[in-house]
Order: sequence, then C-alpha cells, then structure tokens
Amino acid sequence: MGVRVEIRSGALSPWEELAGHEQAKTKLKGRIGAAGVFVGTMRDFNEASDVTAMHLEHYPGMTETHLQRICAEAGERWELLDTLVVHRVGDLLPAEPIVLVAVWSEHRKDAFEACRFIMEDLKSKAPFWKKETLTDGSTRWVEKNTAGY
Amino acid sequence: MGVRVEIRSGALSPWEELAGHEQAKTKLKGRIGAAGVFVGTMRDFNEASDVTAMHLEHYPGMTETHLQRICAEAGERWELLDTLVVHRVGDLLPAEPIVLVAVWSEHRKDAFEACRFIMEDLKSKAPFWKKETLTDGSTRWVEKNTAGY
Amino acid sequence: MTVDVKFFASLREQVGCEGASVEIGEVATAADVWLAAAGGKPMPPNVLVAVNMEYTDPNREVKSGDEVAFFPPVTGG
Amino acid sequence: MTVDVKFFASLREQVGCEGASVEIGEVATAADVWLAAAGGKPMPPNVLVAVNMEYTDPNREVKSGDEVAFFPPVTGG
Repeated sequence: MGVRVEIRSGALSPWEELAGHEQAKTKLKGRIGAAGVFVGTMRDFNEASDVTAMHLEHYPGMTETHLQRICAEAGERWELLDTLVVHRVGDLLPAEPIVLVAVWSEHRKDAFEACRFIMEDLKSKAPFWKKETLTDGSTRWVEKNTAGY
Repeated sequence: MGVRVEIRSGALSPWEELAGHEQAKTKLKGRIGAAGVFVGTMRDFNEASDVTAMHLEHYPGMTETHLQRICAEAGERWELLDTLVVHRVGDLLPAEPIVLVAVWSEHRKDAFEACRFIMEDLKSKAPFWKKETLTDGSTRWVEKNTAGY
Repeated sequence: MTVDVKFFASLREQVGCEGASVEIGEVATAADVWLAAAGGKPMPPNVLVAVNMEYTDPNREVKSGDEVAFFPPVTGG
Repeated sequence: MTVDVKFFASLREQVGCEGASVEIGEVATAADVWLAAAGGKPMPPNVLVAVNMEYTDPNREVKSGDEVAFFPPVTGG
C-alpha cells in the first residue's frame, strides 16, 4: 500500500492535488473501486468571533512521523490501496484548505472508515496548533479541537 | 442548503467537477469547514471474473427523484451547506468513475456521516442496474450490491 | 382501467418487454398488473415494485393511469 | 546528563522559551525536565509530553541526549 504524507507551507488545492496524485498511480488503474476524501477548510468564524487569519504551527519531525504511523495503522485495519495526507502549516486565510485526507480501496467500507479514522486521529493527536487573528487584530491560540464522533 | 443531482451519460472527472462546483459557490466562501467526498470507480475485476466493459441502466425520472429525496433527508439529519451527487449511466470502461457524492458542512462529523448515508442509500435503493461484459465477450447483470457497513 | 407498465434491466430481458399499456379490472393490485403484463410468468420473489416512481409493495392497489414499474435489486454506485 | 527541551505553541509563549539544552541529574523524569527548564512554573495539567517525538507520560525516565517536548492540546486539521 502506498502512503504519502506532506506538510506544506504553500497553497493546497485539494482537487488539483487529487487529480495529480491519481494520474501518477498508473499501477492502480482498474483496481480502485472507491475513494474516500476529506478536506478541512479554514472558516471565517470560530467560537463567536470573526477570524481574519490563522497561523498553523507544527513539530517538525514528530508531526510527519505521527501522520505516517496513523496511515500505517489504517493500512493494517482496512484493505487500502493508497493513502494521501497533505496538511498546511504557516499563514492561512479564510476559505483556504487546511488538510486533505484521501484513501483509495477496492470497496467503499474501507475507504469511508479509514478516511475518517485518519482524520480523527490527526485531529486528536497530530502535533499541530492553530493561532487565530480576530477582526480587531488580536490573536488567540485555539484551545482544543471539537470531537468528531 | 443547496442540492445538485445529475445523471450523466458523458464522462465524469470527479476532481474537475468538484473544483468547478466549489468555484460557483461564492456565497459559501469562509463558511465551509469540511467536505466529505466519495468516488466510486469501475474495477476491471468483479466476482472472480475480468470485466472489460459495463453498461449502466437507470429509471429516468424515478432515479433523479429518489436521489433528490436522499439528499433532502441527509439535509434534515445533518447540518449541511451543500450537496452534490453525479452518477454515470450508459457505457463505461474500467477505471472510469461511476459516482461522485460530495457534502459540504461547517463541521466534519456532518460531512462524514451525510456522505456515507447518501452513498449507502444510493447503493441500496436508487434505481440503477449494472451489466458487465467479460473477457470472452459474454455479458451478465450484476445481481446485487455488497453491504457497506 | 389502463395502467402503464415498465420492466427494467434483467427483468426486462426475462419478460421480453420494456413497457406496455395494460387493460385490467377496476380493482387491481401491483401484483395483478404483473400477472396481466408478464405473460403468465410468476413474479420472482426479489422483484422491486414502484408505482408512480415510488417504492411500494405488490399488494398496493393501483389506479387508472398509474405507472407501475418492476425491477430487480438495484446495483448502482 | 544533558537533554534537549522544546516548547510549542501557547506553552512556548507562556514559558518564554522555544528550546534549550538542560543539564539535569542522572536519574530524571520528563516532569523533572519540565521543572528544570520552565523556570519554576508548575506544569499545567493538560500539557502533552513527547520524548524523542513519541508521546509519553510525565513520569517517563529520560536518557542523556533525549529530546523532551512539551506542548498544549493539539488543534490541527
């Protein structure tokens, strides 16, 4: 099973990313029956405040290792053909994609469940931290992520 | 909440479709926090046989109505901002996408659950039928879909 | 009364008919429509029935002008 | 022995330090490293601890050369 994990400080266009990633996977042509995809995007509103910008910090080294491990664990629990995780760091603006998780498999159950598993683990354990800038220019660290189940 | 359902006899490029669909949704910019997407693709192998082509039949009128109803029901059960379902009919070749289901919401739980709900209902109730062509040129109707949970 | 009947997919091939306008007595169920339209073939147990594009069961009474459709288990997606 | 210490996000701002090389006794836990590195500030209860980029608990013993990281609850995705 292929796994690609990328921490990116530049822009992320999830649909272009997926088109390019799939095009390179010529060996999987005809074998894939299902793709499960999640895209997390920056909203302009969070916890009763308007948000104008965001800074995303990570722990270089640990973040990549942790994401690789999540994907490997998903590959043990489900029948997967390929997995892609791309996560932004640095400065973001509202409406910009933050994270892309995509999983390819023969059958849809594996794609749905593995995609959600990876995303929930990423949200609860991968070392990323968000700092929001509000309309008045003040900044605040996001204190915790919401539960996904 | 927006809903777009399309039965299409021409080609489906899911990632281009999603890019175009999102671009037109300027009113949702900054409000979307999550997109849950599923793509079902034709495999070249099914039930111990090599498959070389597929014909997809539907019930014009009922299929569209049923898919619209599934999407409306998902919109009642979860907090959704937008929903897109595109399904191929007619002649398909291996590796061609058959179906695209995409759901946009503020929070990831809604996107994940509504996307899977729509897909499972589509698989078990939407009036589509697949006829496969095998390597020796013979054809067979697919008898039933596999369970998704 | 007259009802419109449609058969889809493998059922269309088995019955040898895509659609027909069927003349039937004033009180009739979807199952009666099958008998009148399918040339005496018994209805297979897994057949799905829709009246006016809504799923229903074979014992549902039909009205004049209804569209009554029969089809095998669906296999889309 | 010497260990490398790192602080991230809001914790880095609270402690006022991104990273440091800390001299500590031969037998020490991650919690001891915190005390030596955080200038006497008590460790907040929700702080996460990683040694050599693996999650662990504050009572884990550290070895010379270990990288000991402290950070608040994660908020990615």
